[in-house]
Parts: sequence; C-alpha cells; structure tokens
Amino acid sequence: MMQNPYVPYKAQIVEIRDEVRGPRPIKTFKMKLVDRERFDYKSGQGCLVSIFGKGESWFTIANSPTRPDLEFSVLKTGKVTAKLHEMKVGDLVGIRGPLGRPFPLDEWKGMNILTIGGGIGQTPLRAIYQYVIDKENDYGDLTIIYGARSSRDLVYREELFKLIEEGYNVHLSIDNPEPGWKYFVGFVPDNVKRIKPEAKNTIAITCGPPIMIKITLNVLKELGFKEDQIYTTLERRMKCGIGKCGKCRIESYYVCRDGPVFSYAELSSMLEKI
Amino acid sequence: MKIVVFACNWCSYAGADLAGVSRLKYPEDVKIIRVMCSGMVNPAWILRAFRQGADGVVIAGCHPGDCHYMVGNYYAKKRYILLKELLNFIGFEDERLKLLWASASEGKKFAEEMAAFKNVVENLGEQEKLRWKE
Amino acid sequence: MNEVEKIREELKKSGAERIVAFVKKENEPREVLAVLSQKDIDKVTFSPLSVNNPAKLLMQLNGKVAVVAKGCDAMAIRQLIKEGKLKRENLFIVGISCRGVIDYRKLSKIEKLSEIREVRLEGEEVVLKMRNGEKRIPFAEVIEENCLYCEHPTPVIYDVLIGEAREGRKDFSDLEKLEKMSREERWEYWISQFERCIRCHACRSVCPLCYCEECIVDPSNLAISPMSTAEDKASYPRLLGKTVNAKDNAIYHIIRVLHHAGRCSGCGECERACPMELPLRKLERKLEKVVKEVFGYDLNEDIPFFSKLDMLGD
Amino acid sequence: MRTSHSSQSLICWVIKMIYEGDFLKDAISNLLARGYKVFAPVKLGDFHLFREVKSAEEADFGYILPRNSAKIAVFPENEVLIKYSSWIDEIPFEETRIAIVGIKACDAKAIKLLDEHFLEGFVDPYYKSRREKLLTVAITCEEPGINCFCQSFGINPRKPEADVVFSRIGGKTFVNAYSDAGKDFLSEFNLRNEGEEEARLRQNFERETLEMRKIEIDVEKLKKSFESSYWKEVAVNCKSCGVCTYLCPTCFCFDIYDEGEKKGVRIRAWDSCQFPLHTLESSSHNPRAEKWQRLRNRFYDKFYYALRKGDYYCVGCGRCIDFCPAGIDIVSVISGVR
Repeated sequence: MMQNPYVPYKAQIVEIRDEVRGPRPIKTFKMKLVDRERFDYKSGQGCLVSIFGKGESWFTIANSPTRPDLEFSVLKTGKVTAKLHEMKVGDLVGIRGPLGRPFPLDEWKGMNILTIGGGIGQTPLRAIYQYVIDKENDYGDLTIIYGARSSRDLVYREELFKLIEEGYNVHLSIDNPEPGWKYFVGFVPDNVKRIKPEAKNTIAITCGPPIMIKITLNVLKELGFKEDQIYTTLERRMKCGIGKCGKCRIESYYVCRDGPVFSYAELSSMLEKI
Repeated sequence: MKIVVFACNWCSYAGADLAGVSRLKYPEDVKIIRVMCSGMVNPAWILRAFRQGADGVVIAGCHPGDCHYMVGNYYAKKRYILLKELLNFIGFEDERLKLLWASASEGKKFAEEMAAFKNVVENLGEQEKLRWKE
Repeated sequence: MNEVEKIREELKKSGAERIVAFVKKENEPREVLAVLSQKDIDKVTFSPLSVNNPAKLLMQLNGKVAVVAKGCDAMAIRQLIKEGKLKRENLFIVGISCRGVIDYRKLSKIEKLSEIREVRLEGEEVVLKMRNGEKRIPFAEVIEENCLYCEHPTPVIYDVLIGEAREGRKDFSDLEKLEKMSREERWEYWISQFERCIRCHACRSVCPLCYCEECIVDPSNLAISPMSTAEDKASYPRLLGKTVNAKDNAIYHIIRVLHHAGRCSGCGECERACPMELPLRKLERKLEKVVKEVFGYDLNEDIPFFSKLDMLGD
Repeated sequence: MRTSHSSQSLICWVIKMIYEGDFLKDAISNLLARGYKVFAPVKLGDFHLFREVKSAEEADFGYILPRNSAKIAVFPENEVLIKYSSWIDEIPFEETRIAIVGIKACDAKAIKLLDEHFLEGFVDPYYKSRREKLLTVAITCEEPGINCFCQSFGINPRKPEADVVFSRIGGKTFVNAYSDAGKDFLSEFNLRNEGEEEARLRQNFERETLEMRKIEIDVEKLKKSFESSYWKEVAVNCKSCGVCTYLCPTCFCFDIYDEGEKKGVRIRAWDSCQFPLHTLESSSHNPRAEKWQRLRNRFYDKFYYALRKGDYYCVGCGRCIDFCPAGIDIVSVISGVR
C-alpha cells in the first residue's frame, strides 16, 4: 500500500462493457494503473475509485488476480457512479487500494466452492470463481448459483452462458417468467433449495441484497452447512477505506479494513445483527 | 465584478433578452440564471452565490400583480426583505442584494438597472465577507 | 398546595397515559424532560431550572399526552399545531405562567453546582437549598437573558393554567446595542461569534421548529430513497459542506434563522444547547422585529407567516 | 507506532523542579519564540476554549476544563487532504511543531487513545505529521468538575501523562518532565531541584484521590442488554445532535468530501455517529436509521466494542454530560444498564 493511504494512484479506463441497461445500469470498467505496475491483490478485496470534484466510492475488484488489469462493475447509483458512467475509454480516475480482507482462498484449497449471488452481488463472487477456474487443480467442484430480477439484469451474462457451454456447474435464475428463458424461475434461495448442494467439504459464499442473504443463510443451514462454512461480504458506507473514519464500523470491525469478507460465524458473534 | 441575476422566466429573463435583441448594452459581469419564478429563489442560493464569490446578487421578477403564478413575486419580496435585513444585521453589505421588477417589455429598464447596480457594487469593492477560501 | 403539587394533581386529573414533564437529573440540580406514565407522577417536578421546551418531544409521541408547558413552550406547541405537526385534541396542556428560568451557566459561575440540592423561586429571590443550609440570590442575577424580553410569559394555549396571567414585554431594546454599532463593528462581532461554532447542529436539533426531515446543510435524506435515480442524487443541490469556518458557519446560521421568521416561539433552546454560547437568539429576535415592524404580522394570527400574502407595494 | 516521547512508563528518570515565576505564560512565550504552533485555553466570556494563540497574554488558565477538547491540535475540525485540479496539485502537511499548553490528564490520555486509533494498522499520515511534532504541557487538577469521572478509568488527574507537567501546590510551581522532549524543553528554563519537604508535598498532592463521580461498567450486562428496550427509553429525549461527539476528546469519526468541481480541495471534517447521514448508504439502506440505535452505538463504542483493543474509549472528562441539551448522562446510562 502507498505511503499516504489517502492519495490515489492514477489509473486509466481501458475498456467499458455494458452489463445491464435501463434505469439502473451497470457497467464494467477495466482499468490500468498509469504510473506503476498493477498492485498485488486477492479476490474479495476492493478499491476506492476516486474522481476529484465528485468524491470516492468503494468497489470490490470484479476480476480474479489471475486475470489481467483491474475490473470494477459499477451500478449507477450516486454522484461518483453517475460520473463514472459518463466516462469514456482513456479517461483518468484515481484508485486507492487494494483494501480490506480478502476471501481466505488459500485455506479453502481442496474444498468444493459454492457461490450464491444476487444482482450486483455477483461481483466479488466473480473474483472467486475466476480464481478457482484458473487454479482448477487446487479446488474441488465449483458450483455457481446466480439470479437477478430479469434476464436483462444478469451481470456477466455472456461470461456465464459461456461457462455453461463449457460444462461448468452454473445455475441461473430470474424472479419472473420470461419467454425463451431456459433456466430456473424464482428467487435465488429457492434455487438453492432446488439444487441441494452438498454441505460436506464445501464453502458457500453468498452475496446480494440483504433479504436474499438472510433467507439463503437459513436454507444453507437446513442443508447442513456450518456457520464457519458460510462466507459473505458486507456493505457499508465507506469514506477513508483504511479503518479511520468510523463510518463503516460494526462493533470493533471496520468493514473497509477488517471486511468486507466475513464468515457467518464471525457475524453471528456480533451483537449488532446485520 | 461578478453579478448573479436570478431572472424569472416569464418577465425578467424575457426583458434581459429584449435588452440583448435591442442591442442595449449592460455590463458583461452580469450572469443570468433563469428560474421559473422569482418566488422559487431560495435565500440559500443567494448565500451560496456570495460564498462562491459573487459580488452582487439580483432577484429579478415580474411586477407585483403580474406573476405568471399569481403570487410568486410576493413571496420573493418577503424573503428578500428578511434576508436583506438579516444580512445587514450581521454586518454584511446588504446593498449587494437587489430586488428588481422588470417586465418582458422593459429591456431598457433592465439594462439601465444592471448598469446602476454594477456601479453600486463597484463602489463597495470586491465582496470578501462571505467568499469561501480553503 | 405548592406549584409542583398542583402540576402533579392536574397531570393526574388529565388521565393521559403519557406525561411529558420535568424530572430531576441525577447528580446535578438541573431538570430534564422525560416521558412518564401515570405511576411515575411523583417524579414530576418543576422549578426555575425546568428550562427545556417539550414541544419537540411531543412530535414523537402518538395518542393522548399531558404536557407541562411554560409560556414559550405553549407558543411552540401552538405553532406546531398551526403547521399540522401536533393535534390539539391529543394534548392536555398544563400551562404555567412563567416568571422566567434560570440560566444554568450563570448559576454555575455563582455557586458550586454539586452543592445545590434544590432551587425554588420566592418573590424576587432564588432560594438555593444547599448541602449545608440555604442561600438566597437575587433572581435578576441568574435569570436567562432571553426571559427578560419574553412576550408571552403566560401560555397562549392551555387546558389548565397554574399561576396568574402575566404581561409580557413587547419592545426590542435588547437589539439596540447591536443596531447602533457600525456595520463593520457588527460584522466583527458576528464573525467572532460564528468563528466559535463547531457545527454540532445542536441548535437545529433542539429547535422545536426545526423538524424538517432534511436540512439544507446536509441534504440527501430525501434524495436517497430506494426509488431515486443516480441523477437525482448526483444533481441534488448541496448548498453547504461540513467545513467549519466562520463564513460557512455564518451562512448556516442565517439560513437556519430565516426559516424561523414569524415562527420562532422564543424558547431559547438554541442558545441553551449551544456549547459555544453563540448569541443565536439575537438573530431570531431581529427577524421577530422585522416580521412585526415591516410586515405587521402578529404571531397570534391563524395564518402562518409564510403563507400570508403581504401586499407591500413596490 | 508510538512516538518516542509518548509513553511515561518507559522513562526511568524524571526531573522534578521548582520554577519561580509564571511558568505557563513563560512556556507559551518560549514555544512561540521557537516557532511552535501553540494551542492553549483562551477565555471567551465565561468559558475557555482551546485555540491557537499568538501570544502568552491570550491564554488564561482559570478553568477546570475548556469546553472543547485538546484533540483539535492533532485532529483539527477540518483539514485539507489533497488539493486538486485535473489531478493532484498538492498534498499539504503540517510542517511546524505543535504544542498544547494547559492540557489536563483526561485530554492527555485521550490523545494516547487517538494514537491507538490513528497510528495502528494503516498509519494516518496527517495525524502522524502532527503527533510527531507534539509537545504537551499539562496542568494538574486541583478540584474536579461536577461531572468529572476520570478516576474510574485509572487516570490520575494529579499526574497527567504528558511531556511536561505543571502543578501549583502550596503556592509553589512544580514542573516535572516525563519524556526526553519534556526534558529538553525544561532545559530552557531556570529551575532548581525540589527540596525534601517540597518532594513530600508533591507526592502527597499526587497521591490524593479526588472526590468525583464513578461509572460502573458491567461488560457482561452490556453484552446481554444490547437488544433491551432500555436504549429506546434512554434515547427518547435525545436530539440527535453532535454535541457529545464533537466535544468528546476521544471521538474520531470524520467525513471526507470534495469542495470544488474543477479545482478544489479534498477535505476531511469531523462527523458524528449521532447524525443519521453518517451511515446512510447510496442504496438508501441505513444500518443505524433510528436515533436510539445511534445513541446505543455511541455507548457501546466507548465501553464494549473498544474493549477488543483493551481500553475503554472514554476518559471521563464529563463534557458530553455537561453539554447534552437533553441531559443524557453517560454515567447514569452505563451504570444503570438493564
């Protein structure tokens, strides 16, 4: 990490992909650092993307460190993200990172990996499944469960369809029926219930809207998952990214520094219920 | 000098427009912000303008009784008086704030009033009291 | 029966489930507001240290509430009724004809607070029941300055009145000193005051009339909803930041006070809450004066000041 | 990371001296002459505030506690992090040495707690740049204020953890140094060693326990009553203002935002966990939307969450009690948890 953690690195946008269009668009930005080589990071860590005059926003790095450059999937939701969505390839932004505690992927070697995502929550999970795919020999089976409101709201749609074609264990779902939809219709937790993933020797990582996480946790417990087998990433308002400003604080944890990755065991030991 | 004018869409903005079309000269320091009605000018905007470095602020609206929305300019005047009195009370030069009634046909009046107001502001010098510095 | 007993009696008679009244604070002679039920009625107390305005607390409560209100509190309650924030039929107001309250900070300079056990008013004197014995000090020495210019010491709205109706003062002589200063002197005075402000927003938080869900100095409460778009939020005007400096503080206080023109009940909560002792009431008083003298508006009118059309000519 | 002159216990020697004259004022003059930025209590009307002073005459020491805490010297209300236009133009740092004269034991301890926060993990360079250059000249307390409870945290108001400690005992001026920086500083003054009788006088003064409030902290009870309706009752009169947090010497929350579109500054300004916007996310989700949750958060922050680090995050200065407009009393609230 840099000398002064408040000063961002200069980065350039090298590619922009439209993931979701409509009133709540999501774009994926590929960025390259300008003055230096890419920094080392791990799946699950994030960065603060900084636009001078607008502010800073936290995004989880959406690609695995085994892939080139840095990718951020950005839902247009406020001042910084609205500006980001207006930006073009070649524009400069600031990046502070990598920040936070990553997924303990090294500890999970030899285990089966199950990712359960909803909506934009797929982002950190993508950094996991890409990593697991790239290091196939180190891990057991990979199961990807992902759902969104409609087929148009699925993030990384093309990539996921390609994974299905390649024979990966990918289960997609949408909330309401649509003509031409070949996969499951219903909420993500229902899809998990339907698939009944094996709890033994498996790590489940879930990320998505709070209500989805809540119900999914119950489903996983029914399926025999233990608390330390379940991981999730939390969202809080963040400003400094280094555990100083106190905004993302939950108990004595700072989500930006000690998270955003937490095991369910850690979360359930907290007084403040998430 | 920087002068910010909040001009109502229906009268004063058209009046300023007429001044331009009639090739009447008024100071180029005058920056016009078009608002739908002088009644929507929030006193906070005026203070914001001073904070961002305006030397004078004008609220320009329709003549009493002519408001497109019937009564907007009465509210404008009410707020204007309150703000002006309060600014004066804390020791700010309240002459920097002006209320102007100018109809769509009063291009000449608009130009003249602007020139006169610029004079007033120039005599007061640059506005430093509320200008923001790091 | 003394004043406190009368208050308890009336609160009991009201039959209201909830009571907003003063209770003694632990460790200090001052009193604080509390929401009580009928069974706690013996905790209710009242003295010249019952300074706070209960109107803000009332807005949180539903159903029938009995409340102890001084003159200024009643002004605030009536204003909130006028603005549709409180319902008259839900309130049982025990009005107290007020002689003024003690400035706690002044008192703390005169006497050691930890020694004081009880405070009451007798004639023109404040009787302090101390740990050892009793002390008397002239009320004029510790009365809150704001109370000296109180226009409505007797509640303008009440169900029962305790004490005799009193005449208020209607002049603005407290402003004379400042108004006589030159403009530059005034600016210097005010900027040295605003310089102290730490922007804790206590003045806003305690003011019964500052009930906006969103304040102009930190907007986005309303902009941020599940339905609002990024553009809504991004283009939402931020008129003032969090920066603390004399100029920004001045703008904050001017905006805040402007919103109270023709509404301020004069309770002085803002000044009392201010840890930096800014003379915020002076700003409010100035507007009171303008409202009265320029607009000829009387706070007792049924139409709120801002809704009233003033045909002030050109 | 600790600065060299911060820990009292590391030092095996202490100089204990007597000074003839007005030590505090002379100290300010000396520091100012040597180019220090000096923060000292200034009397404004009826009360004192820590402020930067330009001359010794501005300072006044007739107080129990100044209204604001001394943290402004190391963690100012707002500070510029980055000056930018199209990209970073300048990163301003504090260059001058800083001194706080007139700090009391509670505020001095609070700076130690802030060190833990700002210098542990990621080092906050802005805080560090001030902290490294900080010299503290403390005053011992003669009597406590009505809401003081510092002794509950093992703080001795008669023995502040500072570089230099000044006490006035029996008409004599005692000046002690507890660090290298303090020793260096005292070498500028004409001092004489204390005599035996004087040493006894000072020791007795230091040993004396003051009669003040006591806070009863029952961590187990706190743990159990997190979901209790007690917090709603406590918070009913809370106004959600920032008085408690802004006056608190240990509160450190801040906000970062940009002032100016094309050219401007990135500023950090104090923020308060009592404001609903503190935690509001762009998705409109607010983890602490209700005021009782925010109030509870503050109390747990000080007395329960902070324990993971080993220390309560409160120094018992009593400012939040004195100036709470709703009369919420941290001592009664914590002692009365159920």
